[in-house]
This record gives sequence, C-alpha cells and structure tokens, in this order.
Amino acid sequence: MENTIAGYFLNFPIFQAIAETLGVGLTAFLIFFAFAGLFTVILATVGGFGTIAERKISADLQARIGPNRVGPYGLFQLIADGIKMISKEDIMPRSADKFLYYLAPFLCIFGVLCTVAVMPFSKNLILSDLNVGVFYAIAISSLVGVGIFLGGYASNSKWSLLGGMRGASQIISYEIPVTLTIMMIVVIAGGLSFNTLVEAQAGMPWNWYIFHNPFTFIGFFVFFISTLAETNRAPFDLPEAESELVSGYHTEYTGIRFGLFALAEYIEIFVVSAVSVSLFLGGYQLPFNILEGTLPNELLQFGSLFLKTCALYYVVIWVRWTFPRLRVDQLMSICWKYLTPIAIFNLVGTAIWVVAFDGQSMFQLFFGSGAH
Amino acid sequence: MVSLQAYLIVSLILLITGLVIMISRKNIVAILLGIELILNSAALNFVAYSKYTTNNLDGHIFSLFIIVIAAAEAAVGLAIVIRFFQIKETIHIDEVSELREEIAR
Amino acid sequence: MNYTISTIAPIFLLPFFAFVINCVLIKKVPKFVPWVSVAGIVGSFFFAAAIFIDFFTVYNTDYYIHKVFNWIDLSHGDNIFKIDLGIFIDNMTAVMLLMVTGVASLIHIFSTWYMKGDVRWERFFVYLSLFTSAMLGLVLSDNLLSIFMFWEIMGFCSYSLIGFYFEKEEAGNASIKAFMTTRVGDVFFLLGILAIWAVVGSVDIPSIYAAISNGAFEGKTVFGIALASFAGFCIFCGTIGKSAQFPLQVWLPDAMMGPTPCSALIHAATMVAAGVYLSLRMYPLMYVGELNTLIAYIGGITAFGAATIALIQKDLKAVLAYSTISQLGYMVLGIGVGAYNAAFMHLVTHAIFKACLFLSAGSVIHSYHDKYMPEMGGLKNKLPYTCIAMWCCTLAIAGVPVFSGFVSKDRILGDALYLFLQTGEGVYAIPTILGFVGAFLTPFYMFRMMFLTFHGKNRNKDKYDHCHKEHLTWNQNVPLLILSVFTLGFFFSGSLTGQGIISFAKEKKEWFKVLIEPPVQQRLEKFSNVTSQPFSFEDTRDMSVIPKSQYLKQSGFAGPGYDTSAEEEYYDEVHHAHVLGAVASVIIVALSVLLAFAMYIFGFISPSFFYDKLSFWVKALKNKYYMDWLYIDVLIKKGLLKLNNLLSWFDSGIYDRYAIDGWAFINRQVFKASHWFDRVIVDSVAVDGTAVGTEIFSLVTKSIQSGYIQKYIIVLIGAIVALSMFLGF
Amino acid sequence: MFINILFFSASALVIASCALMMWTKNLMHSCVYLLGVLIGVAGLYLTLGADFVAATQIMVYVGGVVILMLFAVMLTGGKDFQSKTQQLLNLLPSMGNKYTFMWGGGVGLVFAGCLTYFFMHLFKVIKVQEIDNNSYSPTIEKLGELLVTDHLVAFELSSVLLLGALVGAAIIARPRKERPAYIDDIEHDHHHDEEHH
Repeated sequence: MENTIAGYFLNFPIFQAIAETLGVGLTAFLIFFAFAGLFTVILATVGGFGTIAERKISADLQARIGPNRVGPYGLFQLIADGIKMISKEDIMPRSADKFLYYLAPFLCIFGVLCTVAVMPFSKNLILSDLNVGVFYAIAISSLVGVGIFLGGYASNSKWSLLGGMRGASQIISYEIPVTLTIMMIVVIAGGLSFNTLVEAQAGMPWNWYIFHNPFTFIGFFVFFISTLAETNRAPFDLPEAESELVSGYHTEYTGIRFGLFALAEYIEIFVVSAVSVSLFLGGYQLPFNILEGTLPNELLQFGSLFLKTCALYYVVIWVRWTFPRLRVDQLMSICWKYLTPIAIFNLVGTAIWVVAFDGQSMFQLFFGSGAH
Repeated sequence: MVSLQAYLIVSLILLITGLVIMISRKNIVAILLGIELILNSAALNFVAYSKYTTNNLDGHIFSLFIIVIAAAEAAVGLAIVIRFFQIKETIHIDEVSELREEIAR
Repeated sequence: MNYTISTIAPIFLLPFFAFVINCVLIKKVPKFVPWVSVAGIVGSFFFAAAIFIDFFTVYNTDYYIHKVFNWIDLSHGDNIFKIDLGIFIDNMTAVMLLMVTGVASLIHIFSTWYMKGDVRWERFFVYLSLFTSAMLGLVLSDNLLSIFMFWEIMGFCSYSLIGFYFEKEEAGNASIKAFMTTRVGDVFFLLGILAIWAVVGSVDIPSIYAAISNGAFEGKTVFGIALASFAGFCIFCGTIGKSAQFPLQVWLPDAMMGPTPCSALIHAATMVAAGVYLSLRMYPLMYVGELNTLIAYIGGITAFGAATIALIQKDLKAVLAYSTISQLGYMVLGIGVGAYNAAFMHLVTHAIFKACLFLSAGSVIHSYHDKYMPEMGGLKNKLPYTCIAMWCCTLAIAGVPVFSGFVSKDRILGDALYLFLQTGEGVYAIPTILGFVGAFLTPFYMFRMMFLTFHGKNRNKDKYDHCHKEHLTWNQNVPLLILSVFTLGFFFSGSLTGQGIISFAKEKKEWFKVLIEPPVQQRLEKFSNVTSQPFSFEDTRDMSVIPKSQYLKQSGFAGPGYDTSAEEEYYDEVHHAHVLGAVASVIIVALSVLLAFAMYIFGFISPSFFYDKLSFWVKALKNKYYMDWLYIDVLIKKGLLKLNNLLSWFDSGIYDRYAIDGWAFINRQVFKASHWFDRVIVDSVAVDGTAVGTEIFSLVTKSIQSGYIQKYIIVLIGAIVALSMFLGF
Repeated sequence: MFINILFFSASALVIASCALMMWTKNLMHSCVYLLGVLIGVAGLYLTLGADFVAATQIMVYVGGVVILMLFAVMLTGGKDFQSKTQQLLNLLPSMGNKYTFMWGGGVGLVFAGCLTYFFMHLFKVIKVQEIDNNSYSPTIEKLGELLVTDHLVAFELSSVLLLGALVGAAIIARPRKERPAYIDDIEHDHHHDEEHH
C-alpha cells in the first residue's frame, strides 16, 4: 500500500483522524473506492471529449469547421450527445440472443475500466501498484475482445457477425507483438509493475526508454501500430468498417448500449496511449523535481502524463483521417509476417544489449554515466 | 481466515461439474468446456496445497504449466473439432466412434 | 617457443583444410582452388619455419617433443587394448618439416604456372593438398600406425596423380603398376608393425626406442629368425616399395606419366624420401636386427643399376627418374654403412636439387612441347634462367665440390670406404665399389642430359622457333632459382667444401652433424623411462644425456666426421678414409665430366662407338635389365595366372560342386521334413487354435469397447472409485 | 476480512457459473458462463496470494481459450443442432437429455461421495499448517527464478509443446483443396442406400 493512492492520502492528518475511528483498512478502502469512482467519471468525460476531439480534428484536417453550435467552439456537444444517447429508444432485434446482447457492451467497458486500476497517473496517484501491473493490464484488456465478439454474435446479423469475428481475430493476433514489445521493456526495467517501469525513466527525455537503444526505438513504433489495431482504430478499423459492414459489430445497437461501445473505444484509446507513454515516453516523469513529495508535484506529474497522452491521442486521430483502410489479409500479414518477427528481433536484440552493455542506454554509453 | 477445506470444496464442485458436463453433453465443444473446468480444479488444488502445506511455489509452477497445457489442448482440440466438422458436418460425440468394430445394433 | 596444439597442428591441418575446402570449392568456384592450396601450404611453411628456428636456437642433440592423444581405448579391467596417436618432433623432424613445406610451397607455386589451363587442373591442386597434408602428418606422427595411415594416403595420391591424364592408357596402366608394386612393400610393412606390436605392446617411436634400449628384442625369434631381424626386414621392405629400391623399383620410371610438378613433389622430393625417412626412424631396429649388410647391398645395387639405365635414356624425365632411383640407392647405402647423418643429409639435399631439376624439366617440356632429348639442343638461348637453375642442380647431383651433392654423397661414400677399410671384410667391398662406379656414371649422364638439352645445335627447327624466349616470371622460374640457391653446400656443412676450409658461422657451422645424430644405444637411454600415457607432454629442452665424445667411443658404427678431438686415433682413421674418398670422388667426377665433354661437346668419341662395342649390355639396359619382362610376363602371366586358373578350377569344380551343392541337397531334404511338420502340427493346431481362442475371447471383450467416449469416462470413473475403495479401506 | 469477502464472492461466482453451465441448453451461454468460472478462479488465486498465476489465468483463458471456444462454437453451429444423419443415437440433442444427465449426475454423485469420504479420512491423518496469509508477498521474482532453475526442462519442453500445438492446430484446421476420397465413398454409399429404401 506504500505507493498507492490510499497510502498517500493516509499520510494526511485529516485522513489519519478518520482512520483512528474507522480503522486503517476501511479508510483505505473508502479512499480507494472514492478515487475509483472519480477516475471512472474522469475517464468517461475524457472519452466524451474524445468524440469531440475526433470531430474537431477531422474537421480541421479536412478544412471544415466541425461542431460549433453547442457551447463555445462546440465544446458542450458531448453533453448534447450524451443526452441524446440516453434518451434514445433501446432496440433489440427479435432473433437476438438476449442475454449476450445485454452482456457484450458491459464486458467491453468493464475490460477497459479495469486497466485503469494499475495506470500510474503520478508517483502516488495510482489505484493499485500491482507487481504484475503491465501483465494485468494486457490480460484484463483482452475482455474487450470477448465483448466485441459476443456483441457481433448476439445481434444475429451478418454485418455484426463478420465485424465481431474480425474484431476478435484482430485483437488476439495483435496481442502478440504488443506483449513481446512490452517484454522488451520489462527486460530492461527488470520488473512488471508500472512504477518500476516509470521510475527508471526519470529525468531528461533522453532517459526515456524509447531512446534507450535502437531496438526500443523500433519497438515504440511496433507497439504504437499494434495498439492502433488493438483498439480497432483506422487504418485497422475492419471490425466497424463503415463502407463494408455498415457499422460492424455494433450495427444493431442503439441508445446507451451503442454509447457504451463508443465510450469504451475512446477510453481505450486514451488508456493505451497512456500505457505507451508510461512504457516509452517517460510516463509521469518530470525533468525536474522541485516540489518533491507535495501535492502540487503530483498534479504536475499528472499533467506531464496527460500532456504526452493527449499528444499521442492527437496522432491516433490524425492517422485515422489520413490513411486508407487495410484489407483483411493485409492486416493479418502485417501482424504475423512483419510486426511479430520485428518484435521478436527487438526482444532478442534488447536482451543482448542488456547483457552486453550492462543495461546502460545509448546516451550513457556515448556520454558516460554523467548523462544520467 | 479461509481454510484449505474451503478451497477443496470449491475445487470439488468444479471437478464434479466438469465431469457431469463431460458425461452428459453430446457436443464435443461442450465436452472441451468440461475438460477446462476439470483442469481448473486441478490447478486450484495445486495452488491451495502450495499455500497450506508445502509453503513453497512449486504448486504455482504446476498450475502455470497446467494453464499452458490447457491452452495447447484447447488449440489442438478445437482444430480437430473444426476439421471433424468439415468432414462429417456434425460434432456429435457419438459420431467419433469409427475405430471400433461395427457391432450389429 | 611454447609448443601447444595450435602451434604444431596447423602444419598438418592447413593443407588438410585446404583440401577439404577445395573439395567444396571445386564444383562452385574452381578458380579459387589453386590459391587456397597455395595459401594452405605457405601458411604451413611459416609454422614449420618457426619450429625449425626454435630447434636451431635450442641446438641440443637430445631435444625432442612428444605429445600423445588417446585415439581408441577398448581396455576393460586388465585387458589393455588402446591405440594412442601423437606428435613426435625431434631435430630430424624439424629439418624434414622445413624441407617438405618449403619444397612443396615452391612446387605449388610452380604448378600454378605449369598446370594453368590444363584439363582438370583444379583437381590437381586438390590432390596436391591432400598429399602434402599426408606427408606432413607422416613426418609429425609419433607411431608406426599413423605413419602407415598417412603412407597409404600418399600412395593413393600418387596413384591418382600418376593416372591424372587417365585418357591415356599408359597413364592408367602406370598408376595401377605403381599402386600394386608399392602394395607389396606395404604388406610387409604392416607385418613389421604387427611384429613390433607383439614385442613392445605399442607402436609409438619412443616406446620402440625404449624397448630397444631395454633389450626387449633380445632372444625373441619368429620362424627361427631373430624377431628384430624379421621386424626390421619387414619395415625395410616398406622402404623398398616406397623408395623404389632394387627389386621393386619398376614403378618409378612409369610414374613419370603424371604431370611434372607432381613428379617433382612426389616421385622425387618427398614421398619417395618418406621410405628412407622411415628407415632412418627405425635405424636402431635395423642394426639390432643386423640388417646393415643387406641394406648396403640393396642400396649399392640400386645406385649402380639405375645409373647405368639412365645412361641411354632419351626422355628428359626418364633420365631424372632413374637418377632419382640411383640417389635413393645412395641414401639406403648410407643407412647400410652407418652413415646415418650423411644419409639424412643426402635426403634433404637431394630433395631440393631433384625438385629443382624436375621443375626445370617441367619448364623445358612446357615451353618446348616435347620431352625427347634428341629433338632438343641449344635451348640455353631460349630458356636462360631454367638453364642456370638446372646447371646448379646438375653440378650438385654430380658431386662437384662446393655444391651440396658433394657434401652429402661423398660423405656416404667416405663412410662406406671407411667401413671397408676398418673391417677389412670383403662383403663391404662390393657396395663400396658399386657406389663409386655409380658416382662415376652420375655426372656423365647428367652432363649428357644437359648437353643434349641446352647446348650444341638445335635438332628440330620448327619446335625451336615456336618456343618463346623465357622471361623472369614469379611462378615459372623464380621458384627454380630459389631452389637452386640452396644447392650450395655450405648451407648444410657450414663450409664451402664440406671439410671446414671456409666457414660461415663459427659456432653452429657443423649444425647438421651436431643436431642429427644416430639413435644408437647410448642415445636411446633417454627414452628408457618413457611411458607415453595419453595426453602426456614431454619437452626435453634442457636435457642432454651423454657428452658426445663418450658416445663416440662406445659406438662402432656411429659414422665419422664428428668433432672428435678426444679420440685422435679414431679421428685419424676416419679422416684418412674421408680424404681418400673425397680425393677419389673428385678424380672420378673429373674423369666423368671430361668423358661427357669429349663425347657431346667436342665430339672426340662418338656415342655410337659404345653402342657398337657394348651392344649386349645396351640391349639389357634398353630393356631395363628385363625386370618388367620378368615381373609381368614371367611372374604374373606365367605364374600367377596359372595359379589363379588352378584355384578357380578348384573353386568351381570341387568346392562349388560337392561342398555347396551337397549342403544344399541336405538342406532341401530337411526342409521337406520340417515343412510337413510346420503345415500339419504348427499351422493347423497351434496357430489356428490360438487364433480361434483369441477370436472367442475377443468376442467377449470387444463388447466393452463400444467406441463411445462417454462410456469410457464412466468406466474410468468407476475404476477410480473401485481402486480408491480397494486402497483406502 | 477483504480476503474473506473476496473468497466468498469469487467462490460464489464460480459455483453459480458452474451451475449455470450445467443448466443451460445454449452452448454459447455455456461458454460465457465458463468465462465467469475462470474469472472466479482467478479471484481465488488472488486470495491464495498467487498474483502471477491469476494474471496468467485471465490472460490465457480470457484472451485465448474462451475466444477460441466461441469461434469453435460459432463455426460448428452454435446452439442445439441435430445430426444430419438421422440415426438412432444421433437423435439425442447434443446438449444432453434426461437420460444422459441421469448418468452424469449419478457418476458425479458417486465420485463426489468417494472423494469426500477419502478426504475426510485424509484430513484426520494429515495436519495442515495454518499459515498467516495476510502477509502479502510478491511471487513473480521467485517464480521466475524457479522457472529457469529447478523447472527449466519443463519450461523449455512447454515451449516446444506450444510450438507443436500451434503448428499442429494450423495444419489440422487448414481447409484442404480436394476432399478426401473416402468422403465421396461414404456419400455414394449413402445415396445408394437411399435409392434402395
């Protein structure tokens, strides 16, 4: 409990006073519970803003204006959308499998939100610093694949079925380069917990793992491409390809259930970007630690992570509106013939690098250990 | 404090459920589901005993290998099922009985 | 120098790897093959030179290195059967390694000029590499078994290279003849190895020396012959075969069918020297077996006979072939009369000048496109560098003072003369006289060859005009000139004349005499405690067993010419005999040269004069003393084929008809009886009965195997329950 | 206390999902209930302090096996189906009937009784150590050490096994270009029989 959010707040006098009456365990649980709820709300908002961002950025890229009626610069569009989603009729096809049809969106959103439990938003702003953190994140996010598959299957529609199958196979396939690339970082850091990974990247940007050695530099791009496919984003958006499959696995969904699918997708993009940032781009680390140990420092660190994540988020949307969509066979050959061999090569290369240079990064080798 | 027997009871329920599913279902995929349950019960037993009796991590290792083997078994088993379906257009378990000698019914 | 496997083994392994690599390359990139071979042997030369320099620096007669590796170990309990291989390097080996690698390097380089564009010329280099590695392996080997193995590999290479132009029928026949003839010697060699094994229990050279030193051969006989004599004779038979000595010399002249560089390397410089090298290695055994008289006779007869045949040869290479046999005869004569040092020195000097002679002959033949001397003449204007090199070697082989042949050959003759004078026995007179007569003939035929080839008028204008003038080419005549430099005597004797008149290095001027000493009884004592365990390593850098003067006093056949200030009387005798021999041979050489000038330059005496006067003798010489006729027509066609026919008749007429057919008849009857038993008793009662029983039983049991998996599961669970009940309660 | 709550909720999830798996007639639902069982078992692993095993359980089963199962169900017909060759045994619905459930239940009860009896005897003999499981200790480093020291051979062999399974599954499930000859024979015989009837 040392490096988690509950442990951090238990050091404050007010919470210590509460702990004296309620007991430490219950207080910690209450803090945890409160922040879990807070994170959920924040992430839902972020996901909502994701839709706005998507529309505004795409408009920008296509030299349009985009939504601009609701609120300043159309910023309240998400509230309007949300009200629309909730108030629309919830339709279910007659021949659908009722149980699975209801279950699928919840599995999706559940899988996405569970990964947030180990996300390090700052040094102490982390719900639970599991020592299998990264592994847990990969594992639990595979629930999304089940959700998509079941959604596609339960709708009892051709488009949905094809979209669900494509989604499941795509997610299973692209988990392999993702996992291998993460293992590369794990080999360097020597641990699976997110704090271990991020702590080692403290300081200036040249300590980030992306610049650790040539293999990690390649590995970042492998990881980024694979996460695009994992989150079903263009150019890998085959499960919901509008021009082929109407709307893919959520063709038959309406109202709040469709909203949950969409929300899950946008939150997942954010989470995956945050994971990329934590693994390769220094995570929450600041180049300077003036306010060490105080609450403002935590907020600065959170800001650091948020800024980098938003930058990656922008790139993801940029890519979507720039590249054409792949064919199914191209998708699979990219995964199995290119990304997976490159990831294996990277893993082996990094292992050799770590053994040969005693874990030192390129900059340490070039400029001595003073560069740290 | 949860006792070992509690885990064993859960494990037993898993085992018996898997067994019943294996015996009563006639669909091969359903039988594979039953096998997964039985494997899980064994793995759970290993971890529980590792915690309560040996006080080392060998049980964890065993359950890891069980998970690995279950994955391999599921892959090969389902491949066989799909191939069987391509040939026979059914996955009824009693159709998989061609190696016995034909007995007059 | 630190002797490890990585400093010794490359000598053998570099040519061998070149061979292996070439086997692969020859199909893919044949143009690299010659250069891989050259690189292999030149690299090997540097390693050998390093070893020689170290031995020369240590400068100790008793210095040797012995490394042993376990090869086969089938011992269990007290039954010890194991064969170890190893490396044995002493001074002689070091000199030999330097000589072989140096000569072979130059021959490889020459071959790249000579063989270029010839048919299968890449394959030629493959054989050369294998041959060189085998020769170096033989020289490095510490035991007779591995010597035998490399010996046979060399025999194979010789076979392949003699029959290199196998389109020609003569070449094929010559290769078979060479192979079969040397086999005769090899069989005896193998017998000798087995005889030694029977006594010593091991065949490595230090152990054999130790056994001789400890007197293990004393009193042992086989077939009523002393075992040492038997073993020594058998091993000497190997030498006879390989070094083309008297009864088995017939293969070597025919071996000239091969390409000239291979003749230079194999049939002049190294392989035939391997036989002499083996005899030198087994020198103590020869003397324990008291074979020296026999050896001396064989050497003398070979030296004389081959020299006479060489007198009338028309083929340039044939003259050289017979001179090779003759010179090998001198070496064997040297072994026979106790001139160990001189015999080995003649081996080395002969290897150098004979290689040079053959390469020069190759240069002439390749340039002139003919090898018959009557077609030649006046070639000194066309081939000046070859002429210079060949003249140096001719002077060396003729025994002209200052050149190396004088130093080595006359020391052999001097020793023979000394032995005759000292013992006064008539038996030593004949080899000595034969040797001196040979020494008279040698300059004559060599000068004849030179005059016919390079001097006088040309006798075939077409070919002469067609022949291009020679330029200094790095792979044509530079190797010849390098070799011809080493025909000078002072490299080996330390003085220009061999008698210490002008010396070039005060301290080590007599290095050849000091380093190479005969392994007589006292010298062998250093081996008497040798164990030769696997993976042992002996390096006797600082060991010197006995001072030289003491050993000289005790040895009866030690060979003269040493620094013997302590033994004035002995020295006087030896010196006397040597001065006598030197004077005699200088006179003989001068007479011979004069005769040659008279006949072929000035024309005072016509060669046909001798042809007419000695017609019977010339006829015998033309037919090579009827040896080929004797072997092929009489021995093989009349003797062996008849015997074969007899045996064949016995085989088909007696053995086949009665023994085998009779046995078949008996078998058929037995088969009939057993067939009845099989059909009636076994088949119908036992087999069918078992089948019926099995069927009945299976009818019962197969009802359980329904093929429905879930039933199996139920049965399985039932079995588990029953078993746990049985075990638990 | 949290451990107890986690244990009871997880085992409730496991037992409930088991029961539903046994109960349901829909194979797809059965697969989804299996998902519940697997997640529940992962929770039980967490109560036993086996965090890495729990994560592996979710990773392998949820990400791999369950999706494979779902694919297999979908490719082979999903819900109840009846064999196309309407013969005696094949008339049974594939998800079981009263008869099969009777057999299954009987065998299960007998086996459960046997095991219970056996273990009750066993626990009279064996003394189980009561270890304080509140002390949470990370297992992953020790597991890693064990995997590359004591259990190295098994570890390497399991990698070979997985490779074999991958290749084997790919080869077995690959659609072949031409149908095997014996299928044609079977169909021919079938048509022949129909003509006779």
